[in-house]
Amino acid sequence: MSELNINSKVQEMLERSEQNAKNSEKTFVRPEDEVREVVAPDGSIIKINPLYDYFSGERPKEEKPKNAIVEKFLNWARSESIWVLGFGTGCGSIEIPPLVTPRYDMFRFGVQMRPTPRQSNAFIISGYLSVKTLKRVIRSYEQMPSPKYVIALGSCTINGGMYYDSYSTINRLDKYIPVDVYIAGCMPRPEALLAGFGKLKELIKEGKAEKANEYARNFDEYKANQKKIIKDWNMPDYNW
Amino acid sequence: MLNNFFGFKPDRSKYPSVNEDGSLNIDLSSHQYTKLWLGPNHPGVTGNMAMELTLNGDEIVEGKTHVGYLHRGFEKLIERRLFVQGFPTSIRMCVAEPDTNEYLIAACTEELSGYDKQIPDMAKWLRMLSLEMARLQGLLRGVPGQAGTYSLGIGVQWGVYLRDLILDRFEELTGARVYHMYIIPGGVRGLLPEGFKARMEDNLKDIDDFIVRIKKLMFDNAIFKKRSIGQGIVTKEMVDKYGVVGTTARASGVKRDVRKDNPYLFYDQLDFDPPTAEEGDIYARTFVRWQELIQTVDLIRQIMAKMPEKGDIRAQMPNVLNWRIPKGETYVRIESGRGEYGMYYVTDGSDKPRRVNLRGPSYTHGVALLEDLLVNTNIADIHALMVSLQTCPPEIER
Amino acid sequence: MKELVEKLNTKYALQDIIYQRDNMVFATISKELVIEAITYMRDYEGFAHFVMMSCADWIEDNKFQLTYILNNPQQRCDVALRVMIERENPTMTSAHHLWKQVWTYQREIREAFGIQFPGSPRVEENFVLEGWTDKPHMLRDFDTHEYAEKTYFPRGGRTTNDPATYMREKLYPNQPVTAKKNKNVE
Amino acid sequence: MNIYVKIAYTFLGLMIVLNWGMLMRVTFRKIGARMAGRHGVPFRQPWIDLIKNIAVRTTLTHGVMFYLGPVFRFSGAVGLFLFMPILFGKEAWMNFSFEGDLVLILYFQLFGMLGMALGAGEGGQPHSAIGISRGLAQHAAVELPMTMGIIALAIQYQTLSISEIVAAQQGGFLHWSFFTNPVASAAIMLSALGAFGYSPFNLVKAPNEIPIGPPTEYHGTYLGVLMTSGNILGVMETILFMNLVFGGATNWFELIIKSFLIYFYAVFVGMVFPRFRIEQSVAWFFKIPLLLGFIAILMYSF
Repeated sequence: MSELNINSKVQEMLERSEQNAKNSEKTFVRPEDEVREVVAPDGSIIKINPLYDYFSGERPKEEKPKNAIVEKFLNWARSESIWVLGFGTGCGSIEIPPLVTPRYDMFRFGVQMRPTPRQSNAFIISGYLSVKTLKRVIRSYEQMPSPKYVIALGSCTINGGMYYDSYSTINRLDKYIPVDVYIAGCMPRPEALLAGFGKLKELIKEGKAEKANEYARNFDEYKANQKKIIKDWNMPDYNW
Repeated sequence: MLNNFFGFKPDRSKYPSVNEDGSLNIDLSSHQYTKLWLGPNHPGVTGNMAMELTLNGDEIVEGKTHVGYLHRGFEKLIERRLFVQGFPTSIRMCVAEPDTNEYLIAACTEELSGYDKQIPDMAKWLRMLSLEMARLQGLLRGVPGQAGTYSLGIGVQWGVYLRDLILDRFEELTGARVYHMYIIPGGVRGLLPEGFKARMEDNLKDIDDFIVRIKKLMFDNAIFKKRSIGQGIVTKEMVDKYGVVGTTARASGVKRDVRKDNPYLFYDQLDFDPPTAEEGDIYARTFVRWQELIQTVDLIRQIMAKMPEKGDIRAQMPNVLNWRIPKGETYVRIESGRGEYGMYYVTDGSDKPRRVNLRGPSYTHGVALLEDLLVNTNIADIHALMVSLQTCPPEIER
Repeated sequence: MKELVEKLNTKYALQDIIYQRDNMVFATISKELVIEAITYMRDYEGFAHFVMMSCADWIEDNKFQLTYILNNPQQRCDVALRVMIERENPTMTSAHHLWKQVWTYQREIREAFGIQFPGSPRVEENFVLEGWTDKPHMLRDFDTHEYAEKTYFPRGGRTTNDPATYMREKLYPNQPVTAKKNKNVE
Repeated sequence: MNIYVKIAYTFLGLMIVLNWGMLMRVTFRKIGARMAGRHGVPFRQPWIDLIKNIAVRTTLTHGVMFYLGPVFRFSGAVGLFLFMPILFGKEAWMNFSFEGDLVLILYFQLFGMLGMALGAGEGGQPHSAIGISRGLAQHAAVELPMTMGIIALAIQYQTLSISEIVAAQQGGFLHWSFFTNPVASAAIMLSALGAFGYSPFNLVKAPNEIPIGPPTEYHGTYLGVLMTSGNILGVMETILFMNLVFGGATNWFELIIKSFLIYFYAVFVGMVFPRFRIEQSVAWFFKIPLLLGFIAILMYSF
């Protein structure tokens, strides 16, 4: 005698209630993300679910360094070659042009700008983050390959700064993504940014800049915080 | 004829076909159109802004702008701050030229409280100096930035270096590099430091040299001309239809400059003539801005020559912490580097404003005008178009 | 300027005319007549430049104030027309057909104050916010501070002082209070 | 020469070419920086970047072609190296050049681009697809005048072997094709601008239009391989033009000077000119360079 002997009627009802529960979940799916049928070039009809077919739904994994001595050398290389994602998220991005021009020339220190998250390993959050931008920041951050570092610029990323009471901007950045270096000020001078890069280099050389692993470790906590404020969560939980 | 042959432009009046309600009939599953999102993480989009493009090949058939990535709710925040607390908040509304915001909110509060007649002359001259310096630093980034959009980065490097020098002068004058908070209700915060004029003159000489060099680099450059002439045309008729202001309107042959039309401060005592052009394309806009750069350098020299040596810099004002302004409303406009920049200010008799609304030039340039100019443009020209319209997202969404 | 206001007054019955500056006048007009008035001003009086459109919330009177500011580039004067509309189910006639940029303003006001503009293009789309579920954010009874404290994670150790009392306590602790005390101190 | 010694020399040559390519690139970055008034990156930067890219921990793939794209590009670069005589008159550095290697070299120039097209297509980034279609269109436009110039040289010297073309140019600089056949040389050198991919023909990676084109999705080791092959390709292109037009090189010192100057020519033009749009770029190659190529062929046909 089998333990789970559910007759077909009950099974049907269970399925229906499951279906109902699924439907009643409030989902924010944009029209272009809905499941749809597409005619392939060869004439066959294929079904596409963009949220699951275009992205990997896999959770991030911790990637521990393997060999201590090799890692020390690699960390030196990482610290001397910091590729910054060119995403000006706030008004701090006005101080990025001075950094790449003669006065403050950050190329001297091996800091370069890259236009795509796939190739960059440092993310400058330049100032306040509105919720709408935070969503894009999370996506860009998750697309960056590990090891990755976050530099938070300005008082507004620390405790909200001038916008502590704004309905649109977040107060603390480290609740949503892990932060390696904070640079205080409104707005911080380019020299402060250069000092921040110096600090980040020290951290990398000491092997302390492992915040990508921290993100993977506390993934559920970060996700809960992110989902609390992003009301229309219409993307996969982790997108590569 | 030959030019038209190589610069092949499809006739968008024939396709895509238009539905009955006026929308375009675009079927994405027909493999004819591509949906492409440009921004917010895109080096070719000015600031933090997104564009939803429908492409046919690499020509745009429909473009929609999405703003709000920089929304901080300034207008709401100022409503719950005292008048004087609104100053540090308001100047952060647009980072490219913060001084215009300072002046606007100062002028609005002074006008509504009736102190606008008591501002000392010295303060007015200093305000003008600060505003013109702000315009200069904006243009130093903007004029070579137009060539930068076509990957001619060398001018940007020179320009941003000179902008840093102007920011040094700002630092001397106000103590801050980007957000100055120099213009306060009733006057300004300080006099010129000793030797300021000589150091400024040194920098202006460097900028004169830069102006000559940038002309050779950009305006005599065959490929720059090829890329910019005939692109993104704003016609004379479009100026009023879309609310186009500033250098963009002047490049279309509409001579409109708030400094000449409704002189504020002592602009009526200065000798200048806003440059204009007729063509209205990207080249004309950049050329007008380059002339504006020459004119701004000259205006700073004029201001420094005509300015008195000493004088009061602040009017006798009430205690700002208990400052109440009677019920009223006003709209004050000035000419920023990008065009008419105005503020609508409503007070209700309490110690906080009722409503503050900023009208930046980007609000019309960056949404309605840009969306219409995008149609039939190549994706290679989007960045150039945005920079030539001087789109500054933070002042659209505030 | 004066003649123009007279002409408009006889035509559209303006109220509360205030000459804010020599070349700037504020006046109230009824809700039904405003679109007609700005069309007339655009076509016949040379007010070709639409400066801006704004909204203020007079919660005490249960009214919204919509302001249309028009500019005459030739005469160099401005006319601002105020319209008072009810706060319950606010609806306003759309003016998007007059100038090309008006729909942007209307879209923003629809989002910020909840005023409906039937017929205006893309008016239902969000302008600056995304996934907003609370009441329209520019209303006076929406408390942004409370919302921020509730939603985001404020870092401890932040204190906010009322500048007037704080300054008095720090700088002049022994001096008696002479200035009139603020009513709206939080 | 023993085949094993030959293979050892080939590996050594590849290493030299790779390192020279990196050094040359970083030198030009520094020259560009000095024009702007900056110091620019340190000289060790490309090597550190390479190590860092290999040290990236996360690697993800979009499919088989995503792996093969960089591999194709690398084999294109190495193939270009294998069949190119590097130093004239030194058997050890002639590599595997043979009669008719000119045709093979022309093919290998396109090989890397095709590999990138497949890999970028698999990546699924729209910017990659746009970039690679621009790249292929421009490459077709570059190939045409360049091939015409090269055919004119082949007719002139009656050979399809690069070493023989170099041999014919020995004996003083007036024997270089640049002076003996200026029209064909002009066609080749003008289209060389497109082959190097500097501004005004840097449409493929166009940083502020389609960031950054085909390699948008490539990261970590993939990007390291792409960078390596890019550096090899850069040097090999200069060596090709040096062999065809400027009389080849008989020792390493001469090679370094000549390749540096040829590369400098492309960078110099790139510093002072903005970028073309794709149709303008194609039109440019189809005007003067193509005309010169035609004239060059006609001159030697009759």
